[in-house]
Amino acid sequence: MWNFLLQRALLALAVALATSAVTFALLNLSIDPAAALVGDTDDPLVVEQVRKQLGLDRPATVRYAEWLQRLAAGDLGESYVLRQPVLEVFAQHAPVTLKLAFLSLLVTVLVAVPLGIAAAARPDSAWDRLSLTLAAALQASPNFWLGLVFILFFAVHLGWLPVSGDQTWANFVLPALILGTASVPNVMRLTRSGLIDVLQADFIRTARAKGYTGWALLRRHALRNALLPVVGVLAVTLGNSLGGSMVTEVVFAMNGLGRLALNSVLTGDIPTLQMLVLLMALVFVGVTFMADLLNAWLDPRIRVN
Amino acid sequence: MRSSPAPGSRTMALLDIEGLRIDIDTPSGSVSAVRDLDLRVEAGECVGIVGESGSGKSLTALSVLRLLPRGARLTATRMNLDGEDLLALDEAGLARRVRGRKVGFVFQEPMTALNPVYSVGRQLAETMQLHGTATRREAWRRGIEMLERVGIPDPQGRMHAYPHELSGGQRQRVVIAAALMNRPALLIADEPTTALDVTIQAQIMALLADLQRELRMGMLLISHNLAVVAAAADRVAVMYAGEVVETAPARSIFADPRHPYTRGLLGALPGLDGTGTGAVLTTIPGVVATYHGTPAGCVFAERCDIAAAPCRTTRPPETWSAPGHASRCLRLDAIGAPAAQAAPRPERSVGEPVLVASGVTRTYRQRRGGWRRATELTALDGVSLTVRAGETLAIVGESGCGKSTLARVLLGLERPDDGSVVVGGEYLSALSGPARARLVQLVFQDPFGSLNPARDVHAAVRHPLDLQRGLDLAERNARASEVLDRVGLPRRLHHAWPGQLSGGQRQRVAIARALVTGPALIVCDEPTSALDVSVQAQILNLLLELRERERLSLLLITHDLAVVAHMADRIAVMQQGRIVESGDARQILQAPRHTYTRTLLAATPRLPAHAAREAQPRMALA
Amino acid sequence: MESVMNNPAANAATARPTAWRRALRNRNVRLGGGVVLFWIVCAIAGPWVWSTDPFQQSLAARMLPAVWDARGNWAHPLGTDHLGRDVLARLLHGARISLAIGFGAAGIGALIGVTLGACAGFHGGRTDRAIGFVLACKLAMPGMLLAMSLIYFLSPSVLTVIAVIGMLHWTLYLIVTRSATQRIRQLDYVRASRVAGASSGRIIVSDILPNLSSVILVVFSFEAGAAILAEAALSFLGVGVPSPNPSWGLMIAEGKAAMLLRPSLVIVPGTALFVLVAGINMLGDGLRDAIQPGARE
Amino acid sequence: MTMAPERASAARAPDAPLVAAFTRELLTLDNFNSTSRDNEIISLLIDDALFYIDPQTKQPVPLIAASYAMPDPLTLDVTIRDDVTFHDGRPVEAADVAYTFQTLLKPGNTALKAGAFALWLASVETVSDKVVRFHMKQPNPLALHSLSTAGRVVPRGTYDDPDAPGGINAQAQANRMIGAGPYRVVSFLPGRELVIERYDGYRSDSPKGAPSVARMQFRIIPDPATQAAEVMAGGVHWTYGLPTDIVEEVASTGRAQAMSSPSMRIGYLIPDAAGRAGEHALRDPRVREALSLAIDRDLIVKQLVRGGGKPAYTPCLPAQFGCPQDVPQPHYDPARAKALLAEAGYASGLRLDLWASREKEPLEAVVEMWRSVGVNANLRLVKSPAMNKARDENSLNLYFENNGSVGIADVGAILPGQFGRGAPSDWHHDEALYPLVEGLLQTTDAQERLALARSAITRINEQTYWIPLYEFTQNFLLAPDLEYVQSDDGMPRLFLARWRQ
Ligand SMILES: Nc1ncnc2c1ncn2[C@@H]1O[C@H](COP(=O)(O)OP(=O)(O)OP(=O)(O)O)[C@@H](O)[C@H]1O
Ligand SMILES: Nc1ncnc2c1ncn2[C@@H]1O[C@H](COP(=O)(O)OP(=O)(O)OP(=O)(O)O)[C@@H](O)[C@H]1O
Ligand SMILES: [Mg+2]
Ligand SMILES: [Mg+2]
Repeated sequence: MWNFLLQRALLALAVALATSAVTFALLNLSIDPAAALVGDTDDPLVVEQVRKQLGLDRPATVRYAEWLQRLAAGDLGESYVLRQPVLEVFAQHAPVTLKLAFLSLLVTVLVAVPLGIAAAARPDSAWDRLSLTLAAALQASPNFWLGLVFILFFAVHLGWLPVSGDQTWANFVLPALILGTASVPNVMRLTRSGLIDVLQADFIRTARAKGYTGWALLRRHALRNALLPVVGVLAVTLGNSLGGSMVTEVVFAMNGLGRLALNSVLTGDIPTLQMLVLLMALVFVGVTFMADLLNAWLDPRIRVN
Repeated sequence: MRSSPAPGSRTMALLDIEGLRIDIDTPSGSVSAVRDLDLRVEAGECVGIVGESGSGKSLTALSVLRLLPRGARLTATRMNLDGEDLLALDEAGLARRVRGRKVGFVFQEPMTALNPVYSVGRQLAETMQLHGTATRREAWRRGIEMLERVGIPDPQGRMHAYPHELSGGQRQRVVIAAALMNRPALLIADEPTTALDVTIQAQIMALLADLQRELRMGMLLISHNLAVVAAAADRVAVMYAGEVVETAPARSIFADPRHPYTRGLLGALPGLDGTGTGAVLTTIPGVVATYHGTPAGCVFAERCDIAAAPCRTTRPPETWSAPGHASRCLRLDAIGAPAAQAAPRPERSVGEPVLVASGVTRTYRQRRGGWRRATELTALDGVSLTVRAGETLAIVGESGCGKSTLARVLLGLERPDDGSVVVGGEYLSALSGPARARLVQLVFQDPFGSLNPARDVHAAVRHPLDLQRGLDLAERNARASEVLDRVGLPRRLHHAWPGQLSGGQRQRVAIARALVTGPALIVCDEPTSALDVSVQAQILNLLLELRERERLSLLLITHDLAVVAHMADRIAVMQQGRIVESGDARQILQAPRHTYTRTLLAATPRLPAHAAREAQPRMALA
Repeated sequence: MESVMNNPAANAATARPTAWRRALRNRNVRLGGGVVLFWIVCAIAGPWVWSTDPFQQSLAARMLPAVWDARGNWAHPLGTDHLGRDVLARLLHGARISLAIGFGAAGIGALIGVTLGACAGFHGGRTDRAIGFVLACKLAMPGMLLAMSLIYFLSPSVLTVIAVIGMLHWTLYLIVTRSATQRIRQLDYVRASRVAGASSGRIIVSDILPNLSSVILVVFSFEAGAAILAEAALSFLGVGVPSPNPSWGLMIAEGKAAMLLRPSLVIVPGTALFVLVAGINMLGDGLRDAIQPGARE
Repeated sequence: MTMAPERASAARAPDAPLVAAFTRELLTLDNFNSTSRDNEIISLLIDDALFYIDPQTKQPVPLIAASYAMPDPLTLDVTIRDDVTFHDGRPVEAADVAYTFQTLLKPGNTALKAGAFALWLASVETVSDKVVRFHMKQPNPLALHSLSTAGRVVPRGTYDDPDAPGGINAQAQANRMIGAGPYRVVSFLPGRELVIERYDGYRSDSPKGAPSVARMQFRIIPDPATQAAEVMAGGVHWTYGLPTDIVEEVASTGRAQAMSSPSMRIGYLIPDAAGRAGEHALRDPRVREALSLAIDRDLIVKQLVRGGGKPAYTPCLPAQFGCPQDVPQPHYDPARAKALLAEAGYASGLRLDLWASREKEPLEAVVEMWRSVGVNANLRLVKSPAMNKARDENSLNLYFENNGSVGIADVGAILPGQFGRGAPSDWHHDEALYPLVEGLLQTTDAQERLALARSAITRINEQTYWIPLYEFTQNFLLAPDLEYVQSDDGMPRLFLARWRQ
């Protein structure tokens, strides 16, 4: 077990370092942070000031080496833009995204799993078709577009919910719906096909021969098996939505990590991006690890190792 | 199936089915899977159903619990269980009153019949809790009791085990225990031992027989293995293409088969005594047909060698040849005495060694994740053997003893850690892939996995030649066609896709593919264990014929001692990676020295002629 | 046991009754395939039939309404956009670009994912672990962020966008191919090829990949839909297909500014996108349903 | 989309808070250390500078200053008022003013605007309690303008930090701003939200007038469509910089007022006349002129820019001092453009990459207009960091740029910065032009400056170093009951907003 944990931790670290190196290289190749940071002017004096302020006059490799060195000491650096330690920046932006991610996960689970089960319980029934159609429809609607339509309808037209922001829980309703429904199609399909597969398994026939039918059969014998792969996909979804809610956060003017990431790209805020990528990778590995644990708890076959 | 021709004398049977008909909607139309079937099982009686694959055995069994596949429609004039009308029960009623309660069911695949994510204990206890026949605690206690009864060591501890922690035989025991939790009146066992080793098969069959007698259950035993049914059943029904063609007390059906189909099945079985080595087996040509709608005549007419014109237009009525012995055949009069097996072929000469393996050792390192030390598993431990030109060497042994590993090493698919393999005078390890392919080839167990679905038959057979250098396409094509002719695959199938072939046909293609490079040795890993007896006979005949004609050497790996007895010149018995006994086939079969060999022989079921139970029949017929 | 045999030898053995024929009977496959085919025909033939230049601006005639509006006319059946370009012409031309993006990106993704997945699945061991690491890195990385930096770095063009989206959409292929390869690798026909003397590369190419084609096609159909949407999202963030190329995603992003005044500017390309992606997904759903059960036959 | 009629809203209380939206993050409150237009807006609210640009005359008038005198061209004496206080109640004194500018001039100061002051200011000292003396390095005609737009005053000691390099911490006031303007900071979360409230100690006779709205909140809403939706839903009352299409359509619902004004921001293309990116057709003045002549600016402005936009034909705005319009101008003439291209040897066409980071639609129109004279241009729309990198690495040869002259109505605010030696936008390398544009910042004589500007602009237009396009429009969306006036210098003065009663 400890071995396993250690192995996972090392993997997380390796993934995090590799991704941060790629990010660093890509960003330095594609933009000039100093020119990005000055904002509305291209006055060379100002650009020079920025270079001096941030030490950007040194070669990228040296800066990356320095970053690694400081990382080893536990220092993730300071944002070029916000001039705060990036960890503080992270702490300011993380709560919004965390809330958003969990709420949208909730939406996904509450919508996708029951739909998938209903669809699989009677393949080719009206329910099944409805679910598949809904999945296709959701999958085919661009997120930002759906976001604007929701805003216009629920916030402007009906006035039920605030348009944008992240101050109250009400602010999270629409974005969580949008973000959550985005992964509904995948999760629903997976639940459906997983359950259909399981329902064809031999042990289901055994259970039916014992006298199980209907809901009891699903609940007591099929669901756990069918949900095993869903857990993994949900973990990936969660891991991604923690870093990937860029579009939603922009549309709803929420100050989360996605927005932070986008702004950091736009402003060449490399330390912040480095931190984001590093932490996201750790979070991702962490979340998938938890999914593995959950799966191990659900599935005795995995428990052995 | 009426147990007596006199309709008036009907007694209350445990299971009484009359006029069963099952149709299945498929994309290509409605398939008539079971027709006009009558079946009775008395309390305490064991009825066996035999027949080739696809003849409707499983559907018949499943219809009792109405667990038919989607799209299947069931009709029957009568379907009573223990006095209760099953046809009047709806799904919920069946689930509540019949399934798992009055009827227990044991399925074929022990590996997948248990839910992998729940403990054995839970899966045992739930049967009682579901039906409210016991409290949680009582159910648990009974679970332990049943585990003990089916012979699982440490039943208390095993209640907490998960299916993957049990061996196949143990799992099948758990499935049986689960089926018996509520003391059902009827136990239905569909191929309960097909997936198991012979030794374990013997144990399970003995267990079922004991339990049946002890609990005075009725039992419906389904198997394609005639010997298994012969050993356990009181009465036997032979099914063919959805109909019962013959039904009789177990003894008389083997001693005096009436229907040509039954006779064909029996004739196709190789004998175990080793005397028949090399004899040609009788075969039933063709495969089971599928009917859309009711056939006009006899369902077997297509494959019957004594069929006459009326057979194709008139449905044969049930004819009683003896009390309790009925068959459906218009030409009973044309049937003579059961065809005696042809005389054994003359002794054959063997030549130079084509394969010499010496001291072959192979160990597997099993990583257990993380940095834990890898454990070593010695799959082959200093195996030495020789195969001579024209000779057939059989390797027998229990599952996991290393037979397949040995085959892989001999084929050069895997390098031994130690020891050497010389084929045709050359070290295997020094040969290139194509060069090796000209010396050794192989035929597999699973005909469905052995052909690439993306290649047609001709391309599959040509493929090994494509990898050889120096043959142009025309030559390769010609050679492939020629080999396909030699294995007797009809020309119209030369460009068929594997999905369109039957198992026997596939196996022919696989043999053709092995022959195409003209190898000196063919390794056959369980070449017939996935096939029906009639098809097995065809394949065995083909192998024998090729062996004679081309002076092929065969290395035959199999569980089935009857096949071994039929084919092998010499036998090597393996246990735990070692060869524990080897020598002349006849000698080993008649006077085995090693205990393991003896166990193996004892476990192999035989037809009544050889069976001990023949002496003391325990049939109770009405 | 020799499983369900429908007297196979009896049918004439000419065509290949594999999953494909079953797929063609599937309702979703027909409907989805019909939609995709419709758009392919539109993309190929549309610009000839409706020959208005999709790039021709007419600033004086910008944002004309579509014909169903009282002020619309047949010169521009779907109206004009913010630069006075004909929306119908752009929609038809955009079908080419969107389809090119969908199929191109899904193809590139397939190339990367299938290659990696087949290698990982076939060789196992160290190769598998190395590729698993690459996969973990890819999954852990915010895709949009990568896309943006890549598109900055490479110069933006339709090809770049296709390449970048392709480079971001290969994980599903990898996962699917890897596990399918692991399964097929165990099958006897692979062993038979080995015995016949085939090398690993040859086995992957001629034994494994042909049998993965159906699974890959299913993933392909989903990824094609996803790629078209990804382009729309990139356009929204301003790094999608460079104008004036009329991709549907770009048309939506551009029309968004006038969403209230001329909802058709968003609704028309939005509907086209929706119908195409829904069609592609339906096709994928259908293919999967048709191919999955009894994958062996 | 149909909208419900506006929900009946009770008349707003006079001191109801005003919510304003910005598109980009507000990262600091310290205008010395920012170049963003949003910070100029905020700074006008929370800071008072020595001078203030009068929205009517566009000329500097004293704000903290009571009066000023220039004993000689290199000396400026500013007398400050005695009734101005910082938000913490302390009076603003000469020592605070001197401290502010001395700190900016310290060599180690990394504040973004420090360098600009160091260009013309030599030193600053107090002469008395109320008088500060500025010593200039050279005569600066725009000295008072600079002291208006960037001349705010901070309390003594604000930036002192013994731990920081050079003893100055340029970030000291990023989050906690003590200003002397009409509003004071209540709370600030960088990148998220700023809340300010009316400063009760603000003098009533300020040229800025007495603030009316009691409290203002600034939110960041990146997406224009979301901003528009917020305005319609009543969650935001003031927003600027939205595209004309959005502004018009929202206004047409009756849920907001639209307003457009000139912006004093000019958009233009810079061709690589000097060959910084290597030999190219654009080196040929005829090609550059052809490109300029092929653009129908009137059409673009009338159809696309709209609002307060105007076509531009000079590298400066007519509203600016020293920007004559009677110089040769590139008026739309596609026939001549074609002829010039043919003359230059490009009769069969020419391929170009046009880089830009904004103004997509007008530039697409430009590209289309070029297409009709045989120039095949590919619009490369990237974010500005990517474009700036390409520009600084000389890997582009035609790009779109814009300049707002910091709201200063004088060509000195644009020409030297754009055409001076070593400027990033110097793609002409014309030795004859440098003295002309640099002279604009070295002489205070108005006539001389006019002459310099005319020569410079003539030269630029003749050589087509720039392809001026148009003046931007400044669009606003306002709550229906918000009264707000916008001056035509493009600088939003939010303290002028008030609720309509
Ligand atoms: N789900 C199904 N769909 C269509 N046809 C089916 C299905 N299940 C069974 N059949 C048909 O019913 C016939 C009888 O099948 P059944 O499974 O009862 O045979 P069996 O005798 O048990 O064979 P085996 O020995 O292979 O188990 C087969 O020929 C097959 O064509
Ligand atoms: N690749 C492998 N890695 C690790 N262990 C293996 C491997 N292949 C086989 N073994 C182990 O080697 C032993 C021998 O296996 P092998 O497949 O040769 O048995 P077998 O006699 O063919 O059994 P069966 O009759 O079930 O086919 C088994 O214990 C098996 O678990
Ligand atoms: Mg069966
Ligand atoms: Mg084996």
